[in-house]
Amino acid sequence: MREAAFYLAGAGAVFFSLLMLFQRGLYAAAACLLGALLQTGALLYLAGSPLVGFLQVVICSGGVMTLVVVAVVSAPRKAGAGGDPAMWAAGSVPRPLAAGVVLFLAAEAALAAAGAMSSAGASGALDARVGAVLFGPYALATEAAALLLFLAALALVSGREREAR
Amino acid sequence: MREALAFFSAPLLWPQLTLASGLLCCLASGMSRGVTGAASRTLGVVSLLVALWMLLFTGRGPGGPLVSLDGLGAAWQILFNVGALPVFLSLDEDDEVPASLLLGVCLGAGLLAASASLLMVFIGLELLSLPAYLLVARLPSASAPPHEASVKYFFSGALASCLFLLGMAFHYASSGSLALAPAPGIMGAAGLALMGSAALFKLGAAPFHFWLPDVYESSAPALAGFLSTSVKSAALFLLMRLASLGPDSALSAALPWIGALTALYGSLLALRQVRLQRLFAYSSVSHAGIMVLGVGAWAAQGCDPAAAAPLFFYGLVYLCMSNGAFLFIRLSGLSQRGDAAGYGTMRAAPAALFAVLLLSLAGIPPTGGFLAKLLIFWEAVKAGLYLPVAVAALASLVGLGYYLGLIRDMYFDEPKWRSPETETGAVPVLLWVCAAGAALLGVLPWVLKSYLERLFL
Amino acid sequence: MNPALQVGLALFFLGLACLALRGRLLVMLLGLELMAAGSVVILTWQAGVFGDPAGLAAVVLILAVAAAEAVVGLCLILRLHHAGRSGDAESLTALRE
Amino acid sequence: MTLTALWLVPAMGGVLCLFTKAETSKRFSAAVAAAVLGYCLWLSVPYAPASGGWGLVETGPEWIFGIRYTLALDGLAFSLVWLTAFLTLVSLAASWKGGFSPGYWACFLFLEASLMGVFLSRDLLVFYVFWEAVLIPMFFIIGVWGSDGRRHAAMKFFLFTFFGSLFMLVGMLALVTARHAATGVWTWDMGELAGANPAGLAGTLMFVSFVIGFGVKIPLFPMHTWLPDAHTEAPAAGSIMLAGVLLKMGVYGFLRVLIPVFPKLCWELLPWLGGLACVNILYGSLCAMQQRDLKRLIAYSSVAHLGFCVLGVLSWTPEGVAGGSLQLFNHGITTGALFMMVGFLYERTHRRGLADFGELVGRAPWLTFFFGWAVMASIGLPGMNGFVGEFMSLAGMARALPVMAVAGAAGIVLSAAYCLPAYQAVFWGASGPGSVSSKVTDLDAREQVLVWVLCGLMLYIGLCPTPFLDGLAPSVAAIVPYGFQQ
Amino acid sequence: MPVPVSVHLLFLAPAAALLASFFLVRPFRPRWTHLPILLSCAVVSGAAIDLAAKVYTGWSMDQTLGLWMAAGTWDVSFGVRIDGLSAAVLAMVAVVGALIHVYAAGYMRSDPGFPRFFLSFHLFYLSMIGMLVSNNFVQFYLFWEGVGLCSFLLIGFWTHKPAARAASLQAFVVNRVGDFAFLVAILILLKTYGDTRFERVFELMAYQGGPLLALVGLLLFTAAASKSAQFPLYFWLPDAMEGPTPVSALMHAATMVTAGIFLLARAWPLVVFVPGLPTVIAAVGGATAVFAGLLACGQTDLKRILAYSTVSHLGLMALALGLGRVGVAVLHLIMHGFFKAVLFLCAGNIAHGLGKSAADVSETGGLAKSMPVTMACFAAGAASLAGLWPTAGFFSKDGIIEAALEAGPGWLAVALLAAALGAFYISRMLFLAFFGPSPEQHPGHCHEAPASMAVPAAFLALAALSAGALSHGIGSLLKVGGLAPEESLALAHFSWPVFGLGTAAAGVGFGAAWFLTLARPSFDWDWRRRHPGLQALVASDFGWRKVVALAASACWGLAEWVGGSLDRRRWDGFIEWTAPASLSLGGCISLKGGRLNDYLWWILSGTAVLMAAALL
Repeated sequence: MREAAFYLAGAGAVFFSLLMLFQRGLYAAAACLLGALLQTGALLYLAGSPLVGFLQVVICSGGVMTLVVVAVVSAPRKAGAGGDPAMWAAGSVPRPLAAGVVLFLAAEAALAAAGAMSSAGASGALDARVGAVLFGPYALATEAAALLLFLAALALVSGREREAR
Repeated sequence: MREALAFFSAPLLWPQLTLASGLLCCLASGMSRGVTGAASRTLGVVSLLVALWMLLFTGRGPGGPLVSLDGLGAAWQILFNVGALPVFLSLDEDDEVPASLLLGVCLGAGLLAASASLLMVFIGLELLSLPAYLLVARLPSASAPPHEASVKYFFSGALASCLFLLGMAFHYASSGSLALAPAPGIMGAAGLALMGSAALFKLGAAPFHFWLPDVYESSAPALAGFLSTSVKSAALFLLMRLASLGPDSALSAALPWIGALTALYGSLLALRQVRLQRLFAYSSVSHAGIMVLGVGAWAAQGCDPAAAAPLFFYGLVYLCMSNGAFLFIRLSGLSQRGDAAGYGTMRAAPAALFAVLLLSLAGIPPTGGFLAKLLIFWEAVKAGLYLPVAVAALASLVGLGYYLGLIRDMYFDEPKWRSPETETGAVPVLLWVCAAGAALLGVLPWVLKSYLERLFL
Repeated sequence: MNPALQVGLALFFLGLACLALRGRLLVMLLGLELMAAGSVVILTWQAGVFGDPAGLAAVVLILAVAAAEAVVGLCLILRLHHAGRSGDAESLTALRE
Repeated sequence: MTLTALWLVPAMGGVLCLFTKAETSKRFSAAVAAAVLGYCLWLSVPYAPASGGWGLVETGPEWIFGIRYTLALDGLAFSLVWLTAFLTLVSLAASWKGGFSPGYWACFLFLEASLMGVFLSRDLLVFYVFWEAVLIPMFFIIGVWGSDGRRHAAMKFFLFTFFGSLFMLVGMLALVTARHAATGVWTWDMGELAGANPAGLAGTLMFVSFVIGFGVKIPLFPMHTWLPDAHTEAPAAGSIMLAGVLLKMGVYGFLRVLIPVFPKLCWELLPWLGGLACVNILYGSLCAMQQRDLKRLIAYSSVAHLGFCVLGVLSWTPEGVAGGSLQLFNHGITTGALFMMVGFLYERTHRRGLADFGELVGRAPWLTFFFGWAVMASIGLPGMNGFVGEFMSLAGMARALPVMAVAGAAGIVLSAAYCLPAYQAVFWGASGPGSVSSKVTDLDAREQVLVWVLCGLMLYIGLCPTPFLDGLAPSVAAIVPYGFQQ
Repeated sequence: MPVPVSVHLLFLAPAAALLASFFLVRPFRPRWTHLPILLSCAVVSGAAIDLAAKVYTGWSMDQTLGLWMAAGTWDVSFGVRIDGLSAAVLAMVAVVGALIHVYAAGYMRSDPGFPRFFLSFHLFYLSMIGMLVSNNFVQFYLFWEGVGLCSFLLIGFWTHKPAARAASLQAFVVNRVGDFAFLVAILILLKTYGDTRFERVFELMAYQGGPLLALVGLLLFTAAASKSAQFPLYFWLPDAMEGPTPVSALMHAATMVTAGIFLLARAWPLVVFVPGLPTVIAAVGGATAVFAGLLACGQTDLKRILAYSTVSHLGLMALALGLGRVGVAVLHLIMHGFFKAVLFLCAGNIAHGLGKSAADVSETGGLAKSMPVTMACFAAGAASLAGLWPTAGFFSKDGIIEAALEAGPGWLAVALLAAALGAFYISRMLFLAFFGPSPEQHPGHCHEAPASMAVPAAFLALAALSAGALSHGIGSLLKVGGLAPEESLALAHFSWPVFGLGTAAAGVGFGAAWFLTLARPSFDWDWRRRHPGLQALVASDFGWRKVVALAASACWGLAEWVGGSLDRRRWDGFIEWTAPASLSLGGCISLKGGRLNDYLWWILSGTAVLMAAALL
């Protein structure tokens, strides 16, 4: 049952991703991403970790929301003199596409070769121990990640400030 | 909680803690109005020096699931911190942000060096990269188109991060742990390859390097020097760590060839460059190739930490050479290759120092660049990698074309313009130090040798 | 067959396609988010498989880091906009051979 | 310090030169060069053959990874050390009136220092370091103070020779590593590597890489094309050093490294190497016949003459090795003198073409006389130094591979065919419409003294080479046993 | 064994004279440069005669005096060998050379290059003497080349004359071809026997033979042919007339061209050891004698007539050698030295008298009146050359004819033809120069030579007439300490048939000359005008000079191609091309456009390759 739900959510995520890939508009693409990320949250939930699922929804969806807002605010109102920006990157697609396909096939091959892994999800009991890990042995990493976020924020702020000057 | 505190009380991370405190102090100093950029720079230099000094007292061994410090990690921290000194000393920004970001990069590199887990590696890598993207945007060179380089840098780097993340996931899926330990099976190999490409990206090996010339060209010279030394040694360290996860993996087997071809590619491209900073960017690609070749040779011989001395020495010499070259660009104000014409007759001392650096970069004895290259080649020959060595040797021949070409322009041509008066202060002194380092490291490595031996154990 | 791996990989490569094939920087940034999400799905599932809270903790931190990355990317794109340039990747060709 | 001083003193002198004024630096550099020469002569007294042979060794502590700073002086090295010291002084004196900057004088001292190092070092890596260091001052000498094509020539010189050195470097690494695999010891010492005889494809490749490394310097055909350009564009004193000493490094490498380390391959591949040397002689001579520029002509003649040295050295007979080694010295003296005199002409007229002169016999009898003298030494006229070296080399080769000796001897005919027409054109012939002969004045006292010394040496060695051969004898005796036993 | 003072003097006197002239006299009194040199000539002549006298009494020496070069057990030394052969030739060379020195002092008096001339001249003399007394091949080679060097300096002495420069170059290069052969021969001998002393080499050769001796013999003969102007390599000698006349005299009579014959005489044990080689030498010699004799008849320049005559006589010497009569050859060498010297001096006197450096027959004629002494001397020399009894030439030519007679009718015909030709061209020259003048001739004003020139000529004329008296003495002298077998050193015994044949040949030649020159005075000019083809044939030495010119230009063409096209354009061009090539290679592999998507895709491609490698 859970597996079916997982597949369903997975299908949803992939669907939204595909949708995003082929959306021309920025807002629409962002909305699709939001959908995909929400589905991912569900996936994570179904994978046995409601906490992470929740965080995914909060952080990433929140992040994406921010993105959308910021994009609305900052993106040039009108397209530049060069006209509407092209949807696809120009250039020779086949060569890079081949690289991507090879990469994908290789990853798939790796998966197939390692396919014997159990597909059983875990219980929610893990979530309870995550906190202990995060602020126990992983405290250092947590600190570092926090510092990183701090620096990123600093970048955002100082950048605005500087440009304001 | 006690566990966490034990962690901080362990002496393994004292240098990193110093840097982090320095970083926080820097940020704090930004809050108060009266404090200038000079203070933050001083703070940065002091924390770097203190961190270096503390390296003497750091212990060795594991410190929990995330941290472990071995001789290699300790040694490489020297590279990160020393490599960062010139940029601090030659910065002339008036606020605290660049200094904070620089310290952030150093901290990230330091964490990378002391990590025992891929998670820590990832965080360290990001802590290293994100400030670097911002720095490129923040400290552009005079002629750079605004922000283009930083965006390119960001997207390339983010792709590499994601690849690293996927590799990490594969590694985890294969071994059930994020510890820096070999992962079994084909998934492990795939994960290693993915993470390896991220490391090669940071190092600027072909074909992962295309961002690099753009970024170095449009960064302030001192920053380019920093990126090509501290950041690059961190990437080198990462690559070594990854290679030691699978000394007989496909990644390790590919490294010598990637390195040799990168060296050749970088040299061939550098030959064509007109803008000096871009030229040195490609030269840096070429040198990265030699480093990758060295890692390949090191891996082929079983990744013995004590045998990493040639790589460390290369990093050390390259630190002097690259920082020196970019400092010279900063000092002389030359931007085009043609501007160098007759510089030797106009400004004798900087030109002579630059010539020494160029000879060292080209690997001409008796400079340090020669000995570093020799040691790498030697390791490769020991590993039986004759063909890659031959290709890399060819690359140094091509490299000679532009290094010598610059000397030729400086000394053999008549000056076409009047160079501005060179500034006084820290930059000329640093240039002297770098040139002296590049020259003397070729002659006096045994001074280092005993110290290195102690360090690596 | 491991469903999480399949889904995660699919998300990752769709994000990759978005990053590499789309022309607008913001959409590319979205693709990056998707890639991170794909990896996270794999990690989370495997943490569950192994019953490893440390894995989950790692995922949490990775999420944070990914967010920081997104912030930085956004910041850079914003600056680009402020400098009066379009958000089109194709327009970033001033630096070239 | 006895031997270290030989390179350290000029090196320090060079550094000091850089910080002095032009006139002072000139005198100072000459003083340093004279002191070094005096020191060389003084060294030769206690270590003269009569008092029990040569063998001054100086060893430092191990540097890193089996590399050890080791210097030694034996007869072979001494002849070249002496040549270096002597020709440096000659070069400095020959450019006395050129009005050069301190860098010029410093470069010559640096050049002397690195050349001394090459000839003295017994450690392969130290040897290589000095070997490459030679390029730097020479690069500047050609590039800064050369004639019109100097930029190009300097680059070509450096790149071309560096190309060869890279091969040698890789070969050295492979050799040392192979030696370690065989014996378990890391050593770069030439003495300990002697007789290593690496076998198989790897051995052959190492051998070839050494041959390329040394061959570029000699220069062995087909690696010779840097030489005409470099010689032509270098200032006169630079050409003296280039032809007089730098080319000797290659053959010296053959003697010091190639033959002791790869005796078997040397013998097996003798037809190839000797063949190349013969091509050198014939091809170099043919090229020289066609030249219209005096310096280019002498440069190609160097290509031919060095072929004799290689033939002799490879013959592995006492007379061949001794002759080849002596010929190194001889060629330095002779070609040095020729380049110096072309330099005198160039100084006066800024021309070097054969067609630019004529009828100098009346205007500059001394120059005509000495140039003829040196030309005769150069074409191997018996009684002059060139004959002794070439004859002994060929005699040695005749014992090893007679066909090669015949091909080498054919160079004797050709040498007359390229040297004498040029000599006639410049000194005897009618001066054409564009001739600058009227600007040529005869040698002044300083120039005459220089040329007298060189020409006197030519005759002295030609008639009485035994003191030189005696000095070389122990080194020759040490090299020959590696070789094929007759 | 103590070395006689005379031997030391042979070297020391010229060396000291050269040094003294160069350093002490020339800088202060350039006109006196010749004084120490003339003194040295006197001393050397005295020493040579003293040595000859010593040898005549049975004394000989072969001694190593000092080491030249050595390595290991290998060495080459300086040494002296004085035996009959060297003493005889030495005495002739020393005396004739000394007389020519005296002559040159007069002849070159007013030349601005007087000191240079005299120093080179004396060095020439010294080289020849050193060569004659060498005891090993290498030392022989040293002086042999020294002779070549001096010939280069002296033939081209008048550097302002293009022909002189070309001739000196040609002489040196052709000689170098011979030197090459000589050197290779020495190398082979050294390789085979490990020694170069004549005595030792011949001893070992006789004892153990040797694989390459035939080659050595042939090479030595090639060397001799180049120096002694035998057929294929003779052409430099007539051209060498561009030098001052004393040089020609010295070169033809005493110092240079005899060296080759002397070498063959020296190496006779080796030459005779090679089956067939003597016949080859005889054939080449005979061919040369006739060939050059014919050409001499067609020359118009006085000195060129004499030059071709020298070639012809050298051919005769080679013929005698080849027929196994070393003694006869050497005797002819000596006699030829006397009469050829006087002939050249007379030719020089004529040119000098006319105030020119060379004289053509059209500028002479009827000089008998104005130059009686010269005419007398010339006639003496001519008689000797023609081999009239009892002049010097008779004795040696007699021996050659006898040898030819013994060898067979073919050889005899050649010898007689050469003798008749000799008589013809020398008589023709005598008539054209001193009789007449014919209507075609326009002699300028002429005066008799000064005493310094006339006296040496007179002395030599006397010798040319009377040296035959010495022939018996020379015969016994040659046998002292010789390396060659006794019988080869034997001279001719007087016999009527030989006398008759020789005299008849000379008579025919003389008669023909009288008939064609005095009886029909314009014949010489007529046939040239009427048969330009024949004239061209003579001018090009029956076409041989064209072949030589073709070969020379082929050599230069090869050099042009190698040096210009192959080396410079192709090979060096290729090397230079690598620089632009690597630049454009860099251009080919660079990523143009600077587009972010390309960067990303390249990263992906790299990763894909790595992944693929990891999985495969």
